[in-house]
Amino acid sequence: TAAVAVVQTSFARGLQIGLPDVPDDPTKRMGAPPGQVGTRSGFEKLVKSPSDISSRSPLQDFHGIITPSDLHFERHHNGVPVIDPAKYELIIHGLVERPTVFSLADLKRFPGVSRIAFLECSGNFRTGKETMTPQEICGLTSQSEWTGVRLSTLFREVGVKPKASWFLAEGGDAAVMTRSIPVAKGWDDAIIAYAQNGEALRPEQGYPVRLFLPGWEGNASVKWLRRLELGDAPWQTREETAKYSEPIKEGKIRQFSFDIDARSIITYPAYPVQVQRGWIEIRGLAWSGRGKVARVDVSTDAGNSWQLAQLDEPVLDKAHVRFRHLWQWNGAATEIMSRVTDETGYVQPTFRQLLDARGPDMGGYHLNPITSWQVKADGQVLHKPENWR
Amino acid sequence: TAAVAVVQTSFARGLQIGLPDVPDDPTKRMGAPPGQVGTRSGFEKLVKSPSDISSRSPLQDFHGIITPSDLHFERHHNGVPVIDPAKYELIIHGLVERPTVFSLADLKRFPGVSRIAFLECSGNFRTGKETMTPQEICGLTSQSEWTGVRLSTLFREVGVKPKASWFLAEGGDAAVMTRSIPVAKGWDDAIIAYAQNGEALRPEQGYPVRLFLPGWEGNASVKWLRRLELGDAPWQTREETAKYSEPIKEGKIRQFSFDIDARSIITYPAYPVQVQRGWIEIRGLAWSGRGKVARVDVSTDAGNSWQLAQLDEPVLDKAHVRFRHLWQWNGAATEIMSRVTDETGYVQPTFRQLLDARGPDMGGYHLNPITSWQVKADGQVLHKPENWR
Amino acid sequence: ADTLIQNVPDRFGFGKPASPAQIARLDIDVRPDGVGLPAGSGTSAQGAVLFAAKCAACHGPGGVGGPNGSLVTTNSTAGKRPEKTIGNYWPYATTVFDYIRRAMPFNQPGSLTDKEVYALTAYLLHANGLIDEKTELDARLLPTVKMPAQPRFVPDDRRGGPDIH
Amino acid sequence: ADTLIQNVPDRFGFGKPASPAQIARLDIDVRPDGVGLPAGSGTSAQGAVLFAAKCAACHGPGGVGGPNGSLVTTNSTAGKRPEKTIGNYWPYATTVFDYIRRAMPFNQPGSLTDKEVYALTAYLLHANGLIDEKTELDARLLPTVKMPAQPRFVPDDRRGGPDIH
Ligand code: HEC
Ligand code: HEC
Ligand SMILES: [Ca+2]
Ligand SMILES: [Ca+2]
Ligand SMILES: [Ca+2]
Ligand SMILES: [Ca+2]
Ligand SMILES: [Ca+2]
Ligand SMILES: [Ca+2]
Ligand SMILES: [Co+2]
Ligand SMILES: [Co+2]
Repeated sequence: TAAVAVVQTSFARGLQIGLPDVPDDPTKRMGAPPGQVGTRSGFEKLVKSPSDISSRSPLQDFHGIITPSDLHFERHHNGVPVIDPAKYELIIHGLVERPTVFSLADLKRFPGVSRIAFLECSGNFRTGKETMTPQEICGLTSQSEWTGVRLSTLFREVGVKPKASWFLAEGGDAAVMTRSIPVAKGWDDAIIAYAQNGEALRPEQGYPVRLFLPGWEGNASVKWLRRLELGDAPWQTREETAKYSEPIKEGKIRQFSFDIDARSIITYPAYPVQVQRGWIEIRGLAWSGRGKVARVDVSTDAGNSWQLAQLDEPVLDKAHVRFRHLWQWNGAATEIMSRVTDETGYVQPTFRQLLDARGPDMGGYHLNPITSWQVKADGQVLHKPENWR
Repeated sequence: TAAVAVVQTSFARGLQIGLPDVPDDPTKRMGAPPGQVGTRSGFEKLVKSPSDISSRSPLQDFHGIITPSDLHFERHHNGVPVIDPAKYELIIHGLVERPTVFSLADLKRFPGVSRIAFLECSGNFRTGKETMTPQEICGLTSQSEWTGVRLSTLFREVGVKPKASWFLAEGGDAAVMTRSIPVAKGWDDAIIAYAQNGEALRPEQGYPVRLFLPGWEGNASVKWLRRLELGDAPWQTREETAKYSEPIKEGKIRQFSFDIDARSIITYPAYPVQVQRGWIEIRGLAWSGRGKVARVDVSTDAGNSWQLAQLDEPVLDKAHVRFRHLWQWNGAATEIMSRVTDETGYVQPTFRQLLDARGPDMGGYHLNPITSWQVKADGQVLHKPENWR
Repeated sequence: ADTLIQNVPDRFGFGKPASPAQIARLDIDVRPDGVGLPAGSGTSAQGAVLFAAKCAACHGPGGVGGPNGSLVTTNSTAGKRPEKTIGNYWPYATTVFDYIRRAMPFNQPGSLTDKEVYALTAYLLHANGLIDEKTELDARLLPTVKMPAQPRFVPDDRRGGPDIH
Repeated sequence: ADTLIQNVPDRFGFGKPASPAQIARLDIDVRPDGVGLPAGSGTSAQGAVLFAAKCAACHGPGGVGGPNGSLVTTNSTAGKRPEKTIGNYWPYATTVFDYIRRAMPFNQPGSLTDKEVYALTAYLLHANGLIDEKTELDARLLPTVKMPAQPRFVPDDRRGGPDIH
């Protein structure tokens, strides 16, 4: 009968296909039935931009503050490993009372915690030409809800000794990534994370388990975590010496600059968008690794005057915040830019201010300058490149 | 040379494959390079459970408060339509000064707003046997960050007339779904949403545009929205009369019961989990359509005594909240359950209390009873079915 | 964080005026007072033929039984809850026309002419004992049909707080 | 929402004791004071052979140039910033051993013997002018190698507030 046909034919169950042929009038054709796993609409083409070593999130395409997990930026030092969660183990040893090995199931039994926080690579800055998108300029930042066990809970479980001041976090990837982290961060807010945006971590983000250090440079949140060793001094691994360190003034090289400095960027309008005269809602993201965003100011006259932007709730600690500023564009060429202030009083600097403070040898990490967009008289929006090297 | 080989061979770019063969030692094999779009690990099998008319979110598998978009519950009345976003139009007419048609691009130009809020089907309750999972009992609730334009902004744009008291929301799906909504909700917090969890709405959730009514029964948040008509009385559509109405006492049938009553459910431990003696973190979700969750209490002795559970931040208005309660299980058979209180003072009732209040003809919508799990002496956790019909 | 409610203009000027023709194409809803009902009419006898051909497979012969639910009230079997149907649960007759026109038949939605919808509505209202067999149902008569369930419908009067009823 | 910090036990008892053998299998790190360095030794001459076979394709003949970056300091071309290498940028010699052992060669990570890593480390330190050609590098000598960049390294001293330097 017809009724049976409705249920059993029409579409296959399970994975739903994104883009079947488009009916002239969708109200006159039965739609796809409920499925097991949804898919993005076939009309939406959201992609990260991969290089050999990283892949950048399409910030200009995002709304709100959550990054879809499959579009979270990637940075890894020898690819994404395949780790069987049933064989997964985390070992904690060194200056502890009870060296212990935890299975994934063990970790999930401990009291957990979830929080929404950003993760940014400290090498997240590019400039140099006008035809650059937010994704190209700073697509190495993303935000998720992270769930896991507090590292402090595991520290108590293994009995971290009082003289332990640093720990080594080691990944089980082909780079066997290592970073030395102050034990204080472990007692403070570090998470041994096993979930992201409600589900297991994605492979690119450390499946099945990663370290997550809220507000700190992404490299330190070691993925595919296999080992924590407690010690009394940093290990001086290659990542914290040859890499992720930055030349500053007087020939010095700064290392262990973990905090992500407060930053904001306008993601709309931005290259390659062309705008029309009239009302424009300027939108963007702002964040700080040192706490909450206190305010975001927007300038639509090349930095001569600034106006307070609105922030969507919730404004969370060490989290991307969505800012909005309504602007009536009169059609004259100008520059627009945003500037965040965090709750410690840190004000996002200009590139020139950074260069003045760090000197001509300034390194490529922890660059968080105010980013200007040139709005041309024809509505074209172009990046305003910084004058560097 | 070897260097060239690294970059060009090894793996294909683009969509990353979930489960290649598992190496004995992942540290000795180069991993997959950065890609355009990630995928869930092949080891994770998360699926909604589809029926002919809906598909339930696997609540027991979730962490935190965000529902992955492809696992958001589905409920539709004649399938998921395919709508070309370039041809999409929203028409607003009736008791307005300026009947207007908006393209998707038009809608995105207005000032926007994002908020994290749950969406629950008011028919979200099943009971009847012990072997039921949270997904089966109440998998028709999910949570996303929703982005769109405030309906109040569009109301101002079209000039809603003072005598307009209700509006009709109509979908462009094969059911041409319609609901009558009080205009006050439009002025209050209704959103014309075009994004979910940072990206465009998923097809199952109304792509490209849906109505989103925070805290209200899901059916009223009409998906694939094509038309809003302003009027001075409800339309009495089939969905708000024959469906989504509930028999209560004295032969009455209640309709327009939009608010989702406060509810909570323990999602761990829950059937089919088997627990071990010792420390167990009881976890679950709590929410209210009338505002914020004020507190969640957990009982581990079949409701004789209650203890305050902890709530993960952020605790948001009309949003799922993750609660946690640490319990030391001594191995004796018992029952565990959770009870939410919202900021209006509404306390989640037992099924018996609901039945007493609504009478023996009580309908199947807006059932939000305290859900008990039986913990057997062998650690088996079973649903405690309600005695109904 | 301190934010400031910005000066929002009265209008942004986005969107285009909707022409009467554009509105008419979509404006298919029918209100309880009959506003929205189209021209045309139909009888139960005409509807019976259509129902057997296009509806009975899903809703049962005569609108009783069938895999997708009864539409016609029958005497409930002792001890069993009566199935909700147009006759015992629908508060407004106009809803029958509106719903059939927008959504049925389920596998060919939007395929019926207005005349067919009037006829099917007449058939279902008569089968439920709500109109006479001979009634030529049209825009004038449909809103006048008295529905038994109408007096039972009440709006939700709960406003938060301890009330759970 | 008011929440209560619960009575958390000192220990939950989840996880298993890690045996010395389990730890040893993973405990490959090397500290600046040499803790973690294995037995064995190697010379620059041995390393040169290995380097040409396993490394030069990516890091250039003699560790200069190559698609994946120089490892050896050369006189910088006028006006060009000198490439960061072991000789001019690495603060600890132990890091060379640790990193090569865990991560190189990039396409066959974890494939080198400890002896080979000593030899390659000796080769790179010598090529950078940091040890003598004849040095038989081992766990005792490696931590004593003076690295030119070491005194330049300072920890971050910023603690929020207006300091942007
Ligand atoms: C292929 C199956 C099928 C056919 C053919 C079909 N229907 Fe339906 N009908 C359904 C389904 C399924 C529903 C429930 C839809 C929902 O709840 O969203 C339904 C619902 C209805 C309802 C609402 C019932 C209620 O109590 O809410 C009416 C009235 C109705 N159909 C009338 C008709 C008429 C008249 C025809 C023929 C012109 C018809 N149907 C043909 C499947 C069918
Ligand atoms: C197939 C290419 C390839 C081969 C072969 C290779 N390397 Fe590398 N090497 C790399 C890449 C790529 C990096 C950078 C990795 C990163 O940043 O994560 C690197 C980095 C290094 C570094 C760190 C450089 C710095 O300044 O941070 C050293 C030291 C090194 N390799 C030594 C070796 C040695 C010794 C061998 C041979 C045993 C070797 N490499 C073989 C590709 C290769
Ligand atoms: Ca690198
Ligand atoms: Ca740093
Ligand atoms: Ca239905
Ligand atoms: Ca209702
Ligand atoms: Ca109308
Ligand atoms: Ca060690
Ligand atoms: Co009442
Ligand atoms: Co200083």
